[in-house]
Amino acid sequence: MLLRHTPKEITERSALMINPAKTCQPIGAMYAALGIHGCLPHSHGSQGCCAYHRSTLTRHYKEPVSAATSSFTEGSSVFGGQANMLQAIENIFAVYNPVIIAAHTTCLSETIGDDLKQIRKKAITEGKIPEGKYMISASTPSYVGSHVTGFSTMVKSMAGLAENTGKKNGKVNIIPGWVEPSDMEEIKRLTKMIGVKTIMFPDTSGVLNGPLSGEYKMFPDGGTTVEELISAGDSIGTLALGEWCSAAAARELDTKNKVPCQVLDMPFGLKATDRFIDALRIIAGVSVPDELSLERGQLVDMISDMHQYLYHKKVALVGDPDQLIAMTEFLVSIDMCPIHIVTGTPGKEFERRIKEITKDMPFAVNVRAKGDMFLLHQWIKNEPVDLLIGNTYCKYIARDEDIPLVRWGFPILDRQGHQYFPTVGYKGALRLLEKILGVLLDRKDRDDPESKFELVL
Amino acid sequence: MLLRHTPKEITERSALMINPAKTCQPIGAMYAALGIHGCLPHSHGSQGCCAYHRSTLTRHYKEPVSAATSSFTEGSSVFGGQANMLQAIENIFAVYNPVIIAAHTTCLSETIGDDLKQIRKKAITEGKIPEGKYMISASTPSYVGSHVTGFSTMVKSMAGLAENTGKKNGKVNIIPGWVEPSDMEEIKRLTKMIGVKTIMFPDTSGVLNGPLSGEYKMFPDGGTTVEELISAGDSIGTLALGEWCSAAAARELDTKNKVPCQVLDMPFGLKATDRFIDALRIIAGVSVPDELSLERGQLVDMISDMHQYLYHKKVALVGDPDQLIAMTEFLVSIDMCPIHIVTGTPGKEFERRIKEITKDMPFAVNVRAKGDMFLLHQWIKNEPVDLLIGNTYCKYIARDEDIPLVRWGFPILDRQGHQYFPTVGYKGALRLLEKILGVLLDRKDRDDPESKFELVL
Amino acid sequence: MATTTKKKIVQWDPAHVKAELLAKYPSKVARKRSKQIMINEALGNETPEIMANVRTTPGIITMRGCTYAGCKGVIMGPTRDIVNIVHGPVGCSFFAWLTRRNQTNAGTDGENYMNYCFSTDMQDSDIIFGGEKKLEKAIQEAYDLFHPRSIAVFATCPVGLIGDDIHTVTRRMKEKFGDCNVYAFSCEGYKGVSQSAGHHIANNQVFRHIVGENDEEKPGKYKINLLGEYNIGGDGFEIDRIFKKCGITNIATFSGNSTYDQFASAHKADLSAVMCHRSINYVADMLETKYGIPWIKVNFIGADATAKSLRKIAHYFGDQEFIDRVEEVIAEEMPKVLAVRTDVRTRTEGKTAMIFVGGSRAHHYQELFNEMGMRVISAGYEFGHRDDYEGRQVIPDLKVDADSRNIEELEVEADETRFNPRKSAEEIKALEDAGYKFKQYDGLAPDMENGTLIIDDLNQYEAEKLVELMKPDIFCAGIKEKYSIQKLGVPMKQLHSYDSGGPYAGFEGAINFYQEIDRLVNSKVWSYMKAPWQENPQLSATYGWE
Amino acid sequence: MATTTKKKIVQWDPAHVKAELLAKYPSKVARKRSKQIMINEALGNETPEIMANVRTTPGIITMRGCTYAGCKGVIMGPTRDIVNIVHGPVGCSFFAWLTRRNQTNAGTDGENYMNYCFSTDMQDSDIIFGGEKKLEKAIQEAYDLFHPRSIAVFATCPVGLIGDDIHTVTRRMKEKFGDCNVYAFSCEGYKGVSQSAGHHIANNQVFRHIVGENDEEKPGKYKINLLGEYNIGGDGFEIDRIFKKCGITNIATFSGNSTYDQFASAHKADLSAVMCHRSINYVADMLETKYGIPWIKVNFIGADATAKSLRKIAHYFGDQEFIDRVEEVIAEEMPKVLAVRTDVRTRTEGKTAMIFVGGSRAHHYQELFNEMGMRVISAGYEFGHRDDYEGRQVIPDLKVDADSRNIEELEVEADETRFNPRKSAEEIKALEDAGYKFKQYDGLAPDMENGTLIIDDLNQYEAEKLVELMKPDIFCAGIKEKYSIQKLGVPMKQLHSYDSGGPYAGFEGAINFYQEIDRLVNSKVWSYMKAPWQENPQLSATYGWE
Repeated sequence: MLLRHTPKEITERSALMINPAKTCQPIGAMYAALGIHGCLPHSHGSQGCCAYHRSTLTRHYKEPVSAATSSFTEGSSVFGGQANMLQAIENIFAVYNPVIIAAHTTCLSETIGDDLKQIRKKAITEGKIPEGKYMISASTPSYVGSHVTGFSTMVKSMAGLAENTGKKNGKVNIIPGWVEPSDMEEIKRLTKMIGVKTIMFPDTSGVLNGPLSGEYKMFPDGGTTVEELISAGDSIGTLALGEWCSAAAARELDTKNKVPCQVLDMPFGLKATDRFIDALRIIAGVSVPDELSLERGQLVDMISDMHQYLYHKKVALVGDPDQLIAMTEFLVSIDMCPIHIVTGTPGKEFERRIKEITKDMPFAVNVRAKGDMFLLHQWIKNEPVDLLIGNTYCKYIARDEDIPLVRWGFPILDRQGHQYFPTVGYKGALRLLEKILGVLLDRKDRDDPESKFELVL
Repeated sequence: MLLRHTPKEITERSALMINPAKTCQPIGAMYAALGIHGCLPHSHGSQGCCAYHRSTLTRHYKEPVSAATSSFTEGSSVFGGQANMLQAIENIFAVYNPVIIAAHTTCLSETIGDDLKQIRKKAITEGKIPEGKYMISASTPSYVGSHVTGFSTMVKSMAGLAENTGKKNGKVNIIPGWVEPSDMEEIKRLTKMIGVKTIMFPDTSGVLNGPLSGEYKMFPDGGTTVEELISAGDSIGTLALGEWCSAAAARELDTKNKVPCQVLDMPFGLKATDRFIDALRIIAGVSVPDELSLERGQLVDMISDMHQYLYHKKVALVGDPDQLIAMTEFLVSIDMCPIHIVTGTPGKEFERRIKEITKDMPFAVNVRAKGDMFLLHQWIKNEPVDLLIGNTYCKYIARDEDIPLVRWGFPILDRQGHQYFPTVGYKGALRLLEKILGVLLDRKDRDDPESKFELVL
Repeated sequence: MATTTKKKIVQWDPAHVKAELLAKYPSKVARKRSKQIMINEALGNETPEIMANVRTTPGIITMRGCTYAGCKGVIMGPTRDIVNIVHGPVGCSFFAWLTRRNQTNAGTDGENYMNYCFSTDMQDSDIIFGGEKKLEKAIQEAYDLFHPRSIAVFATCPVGLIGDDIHTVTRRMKEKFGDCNVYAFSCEGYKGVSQSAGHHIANNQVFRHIVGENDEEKPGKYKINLLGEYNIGGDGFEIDRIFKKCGITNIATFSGNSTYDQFASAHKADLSAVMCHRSINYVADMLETKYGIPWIKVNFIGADATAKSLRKIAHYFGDQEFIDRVEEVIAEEMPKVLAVRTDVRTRTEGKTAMIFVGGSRAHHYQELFNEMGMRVISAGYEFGHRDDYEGRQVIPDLKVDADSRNIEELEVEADETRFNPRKSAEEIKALEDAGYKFKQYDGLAPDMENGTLIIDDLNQYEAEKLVELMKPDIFCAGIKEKYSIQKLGVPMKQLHSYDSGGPYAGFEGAINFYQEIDRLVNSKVWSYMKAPWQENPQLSATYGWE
Repeated sequence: MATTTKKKIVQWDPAHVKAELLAKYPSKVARKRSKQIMINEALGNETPEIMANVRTTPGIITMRGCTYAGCKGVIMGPTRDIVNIVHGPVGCSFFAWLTRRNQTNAGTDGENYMNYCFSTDMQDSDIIFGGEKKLEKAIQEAYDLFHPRSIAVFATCPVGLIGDDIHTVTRRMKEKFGDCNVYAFSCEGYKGVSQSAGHHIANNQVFRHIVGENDEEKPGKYKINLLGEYNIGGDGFEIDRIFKKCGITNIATFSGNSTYDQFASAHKADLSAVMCHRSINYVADMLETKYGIPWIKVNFIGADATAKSLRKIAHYFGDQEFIDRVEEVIAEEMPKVLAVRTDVRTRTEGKTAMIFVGGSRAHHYQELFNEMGMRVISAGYEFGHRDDYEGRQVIPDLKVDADSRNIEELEVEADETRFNPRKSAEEIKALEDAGYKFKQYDGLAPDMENGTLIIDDLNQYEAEKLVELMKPDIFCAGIKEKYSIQKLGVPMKQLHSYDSGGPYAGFEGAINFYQEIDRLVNSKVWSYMKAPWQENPQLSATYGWE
């Protein structure tokens, strides 16, 4: 057994986290920052943070991930990191010449009380930020919230760039939340189909799913431009996808720039996508193109065609709140039964949403915010499931307990596809269905007795 | 064992085919016919043929497949099926009112010498084919060629509708060959991206991947219109994808309508897609949009990222000639080694192409046209492979020999996705890569000793 | 409980529905179809006449298959240790390859050719110069590779037309091999009007070439044959489980998961129990005529029907000990069945169904729907004959037409050495006087409500209309019909191959079926037909920004 | 063969390359970097001086990690039976979770915590009110759940800043448990200038808290410790295979696939063999000072180097029988190595490589490339010190700066009871006179060609420039660098975690490495960079219709 020391019997733990279902804020801030065109993320702390975040994002995307660090030394930890940060700003613009630096703090710089906003002001007055270049910052102490919080905070800082010219731009801001580059591309395809002009931020498509063409672009072609971020203040409204990932930025635009917003679930699965599309067409005042209704119908068709393999199958889920809420709704909507659901990100509201979505399920649900994968594993040992959905770390549970696994979430370190094929929208839901059915039917083909081995499924 | 009676020792067989790698012409003709908008395929033979073809296509697509039959009786087999056919034509237009009937023969009607062209003439003179309605026919004796031949023959009959007005329409005819509806959709996306106006036939997209919406359209919205088929005679050129599936129709247009043609391999994999796109942009006289070069670059990127899991892996392939030629080239191009390759469709040229593509491979290749899956299985027993690619029937070999299987080809009766997600083009190749890597890495995760179990792949 | 649903009033006017079905047809077609669409007025045994087992009209999209399908696919397909070589172009064999879900297990002898597909893959040269040589070679190659107990050859359309003498070839090979029984079936697709002719051709040859070949005594106290059970989705496995529990020895199943030897020993049984009346009743007759084995109609579809059939078998043998054992088994099995039934019924009560399959399934499955409190509002057979609708009493006056004339009827007589009436005339009479019914089948009509529609050889156009007009909660037919029905938002259950489910026979089967139908009629997916913007297309004036 | 390649003339002017690398920097940065970029002129032992082990300039995208990574990730991570609790916010523990490919097997005792990740998941309240209570509780919870032999605690940045006294907490818990050794590492990320400080902190604590804890005699005739081998991709498994074959007993590996007890018994070995000089040479010194165990530098990367190292170990012990056995093993292993080498060399001869990793790997792996006939044209360390470049002779004049000052240096002296010089001064001298070298390491520079570039703490910008200017056939570094290099069309091999391969140590490892490099430099994919329309954009006039 890979996780040979995990006992079935569950004992309460209040201090020791084992096999976390979350990581810390800064990596979220870094991922978000990569969604701005020409942006160099900067980690204000020791070298290690930056190295770890870059490594993890690189393993997840198999793409280069550039980010700078303040390279704190013991000295700077005592006397403050301002000098390092100012030096970094100077070197970054001299050597890498980004359009914008998106800096975030770490537990280190937060603990010693460094204030990036103030340092930025100093840099500006000292002329360390060249004409037409930008810097934004986010306070992302690792000991608060999770990687999701860090993402949300950095996205909120992007909203900070928004300005009001007094003239509306007729566009809708879309804040997609922490989804894959392929998902962001898909959201753009959908909005384009419906005919809504949008400003989407962040946008990592074209940044973290780049080509191999013999040239290395430190700043790839993709990403939301600073101009778009500035213009976001003139948009007619904002659709924020995901309370945890995107609501803060949307509300910032609402209060700061008077851009009204609506917070929706992330468009994973049939119903959440329905709500997203319906919201879009109402904003745009257009009718949904048949082409899109067709994609929806194809999804419904596949659900009906394969329903017998999904019906009342038990599922264990681990991931981040916004994603899990939408996924849980999707699974319930296709008559599957998500019975164990864990996120590492704190928030009671999460448990409330999940309980509400699963209330009519034939089985009771175990749900835990601020849980860990050790607990999830113990739940599974006590009530086995037919399917496990989560990040790569789930493979250790999947192999020990012999459970089919669909990799979904962050990080995925051992499979490819998430960069290129979306799971949002109707087509994305089709892909999720294909993956779920794939592992369930592979298992059936593996385990059926020879006399019941099926040609047609 | 599922195939418990298959011996490792190979003995030559000249009369008994076991576990065929092909089926008969009529089903190909029926599938092709479904790619015409408003078309009702018609099987001129006994009821059984039609029932079998509809059932198989239905199981493959999980969609309704309508087709009529002449319902031969013993009497008609003796006295000829003309009366049945004429009656059928009358009833079909009365009850189902299609735009066009695409009739094909069977071994029965061919053996007794029924001539559909002549029957069609008679129907016209007798006014059984209403104004503005059409009928085409194909001679598809089951005892010649294979389902591929039947497909090709019916597509050629479509070309028969083409007319010359003397004025070119500025379009390019694209004959995609026997690919999935999703593939045809993808080919349209690619041509549109490049900016080439096309007439593609047949086109089963929107026909065999329809929505579930509460209404049943016997004739779905998709398919090439008869008007387009007629206009194909005015096109500036024809690109035929696949020598076996599409060349005949292309050459028919060339000789009959003086529309020049070029026969390319089916665009599966990097190189074949390169040739297809290059041909298109040259015809259109445009430069390829960066968007498409990006898709290509993403494919190359993923090949390089995951190359270590592909390198020198042995593969067994079974399917149809055009598909296998392109797939073999793709596998060789990513440093995999297809060592056993079988098609059921006759044609020495197939073996020549395969040998040429695999000539620099580190292992010798076993290739057989007019082979069967029994032989493939025996080859595998004698030289095991790391991967098997083929239709659903391969699962019996895969389970017995414990080989990872990627389902690709026709028919796929036990998995979903082929209707919705293309495998042609660069994105399609990405999907193929994802699937190949998926099964190879699942196997690695299953078999690695615990001490070598990998988090990051 | 079933009665309560019976009381419900039918919501539509059957005459109107019938008229609607016929409206669009050319008059000639309409005339014919009107005879095949019967508004049920069954009262006891008087049933109005229906036209059945007649040609399908060319061009009308039928559910039917061909004679080859009935012979190779249905009857011989399920037999596991015979190498079935299809003589013809590759298609016929390919399409019948593993597509019917008739399950087999290799058993102790380890013989199982179920997963293989054998064909002579006829080429044009064979059509021109004849295929006998190739067939002979193919048989030889099969023999050399597998040394099977038996090899069967099936003719496809061209074989009959070019005149290959497959019976001579097979006889010659049988003699040559000595240890392998080889025989052929002239089941060309163009024969007859449906699969039904194929069943007949298959069963005749089985009776002629195999039955009676093994005279070894078989152990067992209560020995029966189970006729017309094809082990779709494991039905036969469940029935055998129950038989075993009851102490019944099943000598031969025709033909689910059967072996050559089972057929060869069928004459050793003391009773023939007939499931699918359509496909095999004549074999039951022949077994009685030639060997003196009486037969009864049984039905293991439906838990109550299963109990009834078991009792009927027990009473035939008459031993109190056996009768008691059967009662014990029923008492043991029924509680879990009833538990599930009661639960499921809360969700299925009063819902409506349509069944268009087979043979006998369109009749048998009404048992299960009734057990769930569901009403079958229309039904019919794909390849039934009048007696399957109206009962065996009509058999004498069935007319033989051009299509049925050439389907061989075996002439059998009592076997000189082996005829042995299992019950004396007196015993038979005594049982009958006590209300016991031998070789009786009343057909489907009497079991259906008045005013329901009974339709023979339903076609795609009529199916769609029926669903539109009568809006059933579930529709049962075959794979070809499945998705056109479901596109209308009505769940469709295959009752040929069961889609992916089963077994549905016996007690376990009833539970499976209840749950499967519950799943289908209550799946959330049927509520997703329309998108929000389709349900209310108008744009809400006040768009709810936060 | 290696010599032949040595002869080749370098294609570029190193001074020009160096100038190019510095051109874009602000003058302050340029000044500093120019001291860390050395044009090699190594002749024997005179090497020009390089600046190393100094701070990375803020804002310059470095390959380096932090002290915590060096302590927890590199040194303690590979030990399988110690529960490693990271005290801090969740990230530090999460990111070090299974990402280094240091393999372990649970062995007979079945203890293996490698796949687990333990964290105190510090929250803001802990930062404000202190985290000692939570740490104590976490240790208790770990003990109650697993009852491990030992629990280690690692400090992350905030811990030092808020002043949690982790050493007191661990001491208290150790005393409380009695049967579980608990200790802590003050490896806050901001300490030192790279992972190197973390190695030091880790090794000091291992030496202080574990080494010498178990005085049981260990069986074995030729007992050694293997220092600085981390079993990446199974390197240690391969080395142990060879040791076993030679009859060498490996008492303790620091720290690949190691156990608590191995560390505790390290003082029972008779020789310390040092692989990674950088991360552990000081432990070798301490083992000698305190217990009298001499040490030698070895290298098992490269088949020839492996043979050389085995002979060196054999000669230390001096038994002819042992020396012969080692020769047998080498004779047994080399043929397959040479067979593969010869084949692969036909495709790799003359190709060029760059290596920027580690510690010592940037040096060791040159052995393997040389064996393949490949030339290393530029190399450097990520966290090396001057002695790793120039040799141990420079150690005395290394300056201690603000960053290194606070990295503890243990003061050790001979253990009163257990100090036991394994060789007498005379024996040592005799060996040395015979050319035997104890605790000697000459560094990387002497082994590199003149005119090659040796660069310390290479950063992303310089890496890209180097590849542009010198166009190597392969580049070796870590995961962060992998894809930016490959985007340029140059294959990139990770030599920290080996990507997915390994083992590369020993004889089997050499074969694996030859084949892996062969695969990388000869993969077809590098020829696909450009599409046909990019290779010849002009439209061919005559479009080839058939």
